[in-house]
Amino acid sequence: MNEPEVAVGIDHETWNEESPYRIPSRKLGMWLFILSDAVTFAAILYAYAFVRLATANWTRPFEVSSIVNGVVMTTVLLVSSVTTLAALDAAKHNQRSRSVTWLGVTMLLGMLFAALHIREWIKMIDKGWRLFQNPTGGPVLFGSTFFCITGLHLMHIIAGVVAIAVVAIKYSRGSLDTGHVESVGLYWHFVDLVWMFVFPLVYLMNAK
Amino acid sequence: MDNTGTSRVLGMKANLLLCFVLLCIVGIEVFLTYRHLSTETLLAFLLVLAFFEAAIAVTYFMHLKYESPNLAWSLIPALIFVLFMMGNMLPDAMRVLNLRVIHW
Amino acid sequence: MSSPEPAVHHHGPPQSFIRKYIFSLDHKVIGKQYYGLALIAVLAGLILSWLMRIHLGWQAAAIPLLGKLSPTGAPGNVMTPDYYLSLMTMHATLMIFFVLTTAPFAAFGNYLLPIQVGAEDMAFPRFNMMSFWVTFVAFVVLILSFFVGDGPPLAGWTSYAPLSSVGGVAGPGQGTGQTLWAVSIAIFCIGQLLGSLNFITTTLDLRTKGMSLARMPLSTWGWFVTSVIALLAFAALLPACVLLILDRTAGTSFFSSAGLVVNDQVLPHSGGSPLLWQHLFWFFGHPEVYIAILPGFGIISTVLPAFARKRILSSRAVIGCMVSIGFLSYMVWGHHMFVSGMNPFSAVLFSLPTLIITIPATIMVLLWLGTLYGARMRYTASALFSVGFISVFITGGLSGFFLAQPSLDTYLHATYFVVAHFHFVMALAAMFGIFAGTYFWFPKMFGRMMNETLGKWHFWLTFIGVYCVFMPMHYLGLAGNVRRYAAFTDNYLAPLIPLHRFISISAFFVGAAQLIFFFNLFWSRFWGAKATDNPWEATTLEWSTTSPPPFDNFGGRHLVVYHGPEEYGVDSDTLEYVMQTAPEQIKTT
Amino acid sequence: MGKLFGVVLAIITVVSAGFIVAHVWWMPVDISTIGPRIDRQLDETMLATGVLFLSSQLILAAFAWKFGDDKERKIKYFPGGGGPLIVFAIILVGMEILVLSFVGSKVWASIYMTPPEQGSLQVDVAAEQFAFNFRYPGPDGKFGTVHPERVRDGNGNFFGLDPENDVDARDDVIVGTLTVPLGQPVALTMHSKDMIHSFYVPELRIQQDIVPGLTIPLHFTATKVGKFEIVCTQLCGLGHYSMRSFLEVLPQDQFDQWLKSQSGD
Ligand code: HEA
Ligand code: HEA
Ligand code: CUA
Ligand SMILES: [Cu+2]
Repeated sequence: MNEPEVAVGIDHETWNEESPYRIPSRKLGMWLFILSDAVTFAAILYAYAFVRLATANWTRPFEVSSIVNGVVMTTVLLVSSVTTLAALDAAKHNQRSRSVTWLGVTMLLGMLFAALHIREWIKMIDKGWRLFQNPTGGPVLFGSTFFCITGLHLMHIIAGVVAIAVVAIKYSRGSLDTGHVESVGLYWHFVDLVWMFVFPLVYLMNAK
Repeated sequence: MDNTGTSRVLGMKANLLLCFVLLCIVGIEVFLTYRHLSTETLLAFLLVLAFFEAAIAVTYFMHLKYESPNLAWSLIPALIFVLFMMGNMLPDAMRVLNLRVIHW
Repeated sequence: MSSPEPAVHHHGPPQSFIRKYIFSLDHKVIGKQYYGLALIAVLAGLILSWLMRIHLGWQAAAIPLLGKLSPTGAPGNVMTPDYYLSLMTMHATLMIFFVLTTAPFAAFGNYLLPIQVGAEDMAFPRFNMMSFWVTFVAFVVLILSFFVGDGPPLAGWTSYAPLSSVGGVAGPGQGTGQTLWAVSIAIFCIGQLLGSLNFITTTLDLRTKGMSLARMPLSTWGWFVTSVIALLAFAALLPACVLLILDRTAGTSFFSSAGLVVNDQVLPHSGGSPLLWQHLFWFFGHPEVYIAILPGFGIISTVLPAFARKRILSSRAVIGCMVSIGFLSYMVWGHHMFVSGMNPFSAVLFSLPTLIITIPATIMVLLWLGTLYGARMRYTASALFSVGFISVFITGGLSGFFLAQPSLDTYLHATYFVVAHFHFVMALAAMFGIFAGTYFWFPKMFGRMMNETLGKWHFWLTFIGVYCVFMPMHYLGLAGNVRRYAAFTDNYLAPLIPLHRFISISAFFVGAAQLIFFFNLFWSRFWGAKATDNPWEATTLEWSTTSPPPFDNFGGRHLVVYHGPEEYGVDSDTLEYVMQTAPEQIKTT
Repeated sequence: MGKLFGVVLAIITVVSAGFIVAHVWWMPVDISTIGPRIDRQLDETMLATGVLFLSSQLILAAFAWKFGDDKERKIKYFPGGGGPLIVFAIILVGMEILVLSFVGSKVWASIYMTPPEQGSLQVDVAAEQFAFNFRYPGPDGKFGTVHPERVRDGNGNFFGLDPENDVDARDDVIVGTLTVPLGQPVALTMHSKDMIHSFYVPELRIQQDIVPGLTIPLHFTATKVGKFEIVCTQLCGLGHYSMRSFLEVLPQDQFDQWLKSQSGD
């Protein structure tokens, strides 16, 4: 047997095979997470499609005010996507504080979204909507699917705000780099992207 | 650490423009919603528009366009395949509707 | 384009006991932890299967101590029918989730995948640690469900709604126990998602110089394909479990329809459909069975050439088969639902891809056989389990061919024919894969050889025994013996009881044979002969380092790979085999 | 070792197949019009897979016997490499799949994808934890309406009928055994009260889950007189194993008499 040839003391690029995607592992990990999370959302949206198709008299309760609220929420989220991009842009130009500011704005917008969302929820709960209850007398599954889908999304928003906060703090201290800003941005765009399906499918399809 | 080739990604102006485009699409969606279309037509329109929005977001906001094409070729077909396969449960939903009895 | 960041080296060798052995970030420790978890789970599952077999052979038998374990489940030490179902549910859940997902995939994959691609660790060591501990929590929750007051869950590993979704009114075991079951599986999904994400990234990003995708060992390919399947499959099971938990605890009715009447009481559910659960579950469930077997394919395709001393016949085709099986596994889940009330037209649509899966499976079997042809097979215990694998996989796969046809499934569904089928492919083929892998890699993992004589005894008793246990189940199924029955005494199945007794006796025998394995494992761990670095004269990277490997796997060296993974029998006289890392060029065909 | 493996595997293979060939344990007689077609499909599949089973296991055994660790022998590669094997597998298995699923789908369609014949005997089935109940429409040919809240197992109102207010319900015949006339098509509409149950009569060669919330149709024609067991094959709780009923096939005249006697009281 021959002694294996050994490469010592050279950096990663020289001793590793090139990744087929040529992106940092963390980013690939984030993409894979997004892929699997997309399947999770898909499964729950398909469950919604299933029960809705299987129900003859589906409820369509949303007033214009809810839709307007939804449009505002969508706008907030879309703008927050752009602010993440701004943060990344600043980070790439090594403007740490500017980047952190933009991340802060993103967080604020995220929290605004969550607040608007929770306000909407509270209004509905006041009207008698529950996971298991339909005050209009229609199929109870409306409430179940609505709260589950939007709740899952809301959880992603909250998790995203926390994640951005962590990244922003650590990034401002210099213990994280641009790559982290980019990864958390990817996640945030994904949450935004999911909303682009949730809004039409859950709100618009149920507008009065 | 920057590997997305700063020069190639869209500048902030373009991003804002895209954001505006996306908002317009949302506007179209809302507009369609109140056009009294049949549920199926509305659904079809909304889905197409939503996929269009998603495509924009993935390509430009998430910079998939600027990554190695391998990445897009691995992720997108996989996701579409899974979404497509999941659709196989829907014929059953129709059957459930048809065979459903009010009482047990 | 700049370089990927070095994702390893996040951590140096830990010093404290806790960081070293418990919350370790080292993939090798995590791999062993998974292995240990699987061992505990398999022992529990095995004992449960014994109890089940006692009850199936001798309904009135008193089982000592069982009454102590569960006074309600076995009053006077005699098992009640519902307790039987609970044991069955636990047996299957433990075996499928906590043995067959953890051992071949998470345990071996964790230990070996990074070494086989020449990496120092996983891409995300922290996620890796979390993956194990999350899985461990899931295990604890599942075990808890076994001891709750209103009885362990009994809805089977498939937990069909509405039995699983309406709560305690459905009968014993459907209270807290069933909730814990769903919680456990949901947690399990998270653990495996973290794991598979890690596996994919490691395989793609951390390969050492020269380790092109085509030069990856087939076992690495097996784990890689498995992790892709797992990433998508568990992502679908997770929301299904969450919805089930909501149905049970928050009063939703995704899986329960209107007008259910239990004990003359109308339940408050309305609107959902039990078929939705079945679809969501099997959308995960079918890929899951390939999650169980694909690592086995990979292990066998790596072990077999090492003992046959020749290259596998067309390793490209083997990779192609694994990938296409992974792909097809998402198109066939409806074959579990042929007679479930599903749209009968869908049955035909699901049947065809199911049948098509047999093509890559057949190709793979033929390639293994072709590899054996003209080999100089060294029949160690590991090699015996590899050829045993081929045999049981053929038998199990062929019964799948019956079930895949809706017109036959209408007779065979929910009979012991199905039980025979999945035990052959899962309990036997996938287990034989684990055994082959254990005998093969134990020297690497623990630095000591396993006892070959005991290993061979283990093989012979197991191999003959399992055919005695599971082959007759085909006959039972053909005779119309329904599965998930706690007793057969007072119906048309009574004449089949002698056959059941034969199966039970064989099962005790097989189970006892496993004790040899457990003994061998623990004895060799401490007192086995010291292993050399490369006892099997194998070629993949793990054999280029010490047994067991140092903390960073290669002692600070970065290997460079020049050859494919299976350069055996290159030239019988001078160069019997070539390590992947051997520098000089040889002719490759 | 390899030789031993070859011998053991050969014995296992032959013995396993022997029990199948000898039909030591086999399907019960078939008593339905579609039974023979299903049996033929099974026989054909059994033949095809049997050949594959025997050949692949015996080849494995032979290779294990022959190609042990013999230092004298040179390693040989499979003649022609993997390519021909792959093509062989695709063609062989592909043909088999095409043939079997073509024939099989037709059988399947004739059971599950065709409506019951005109003039079939209508029987309503209600499955519940752990019993089957059957309902014949009675002389008026109409089933009474079901009211889940009226279900009382104690006084035999398994279907939640309301005979006081519902004329159709008054003459419904409710029994615990499914009695059908010989050679007459029977159309079942099946309901479940609580869990998923399943209707399985091995002799009829059909099995169908009964899903709560749905009306599941199933039809068959019995061709032999006798009494056969109906068993539940879907896990439905602790009494799953004991959930069963009987299918009684009577000649037409006896059946008519039986039905009359039932609706009499
Ligand atoms: C590791 C696990 C595993 C594997 C690999 C498989 C492999 C296959 N399975 Fe199995 N299956 C299960 C685990 C597995 N299954 C489980 C757990 C269940 C039951 C779950 C439950 O209900 O609890 C189940 C149930 C199940 C059903 C539903 C039965 C029912 O409930 O009514 C069906 C139906 O189509 C099926 C089909 C198949 C097929 C066609 C394959 C194919 O992939 C097999 C391919 C292999 C071969 C064909 C053999 C090798 C080839 C040759 C020797 C050469 C030539 C052969 C031919 C030409 C046919 N399986
Ligand atoms: C991996 C899966 C697995 C395994 C190994 C087993 C092993 C066994 N099973 Fe299991 N069984 C299932 C999965 C499995 N089973 C499933 C999914 C069901 C369906 C449940 C349901 O309907 O919901 C089931 C149901 C089931 C039934 C039918 C119950 C019924 O329908 O009423 C029976 C009946 O005899 C049975 C018996 C046995 C026996 C005797 C063994 C064993 O005794 C056989 C001998 C064991 C081995 C040969 C392996 C031992 C391995 C090791 C000792 C070491 C491994 C090393 C590591 C893990 C590191 N099982
Ligand atoms: Cu009813 Cu099992
Ligand atoms: Cu399957």
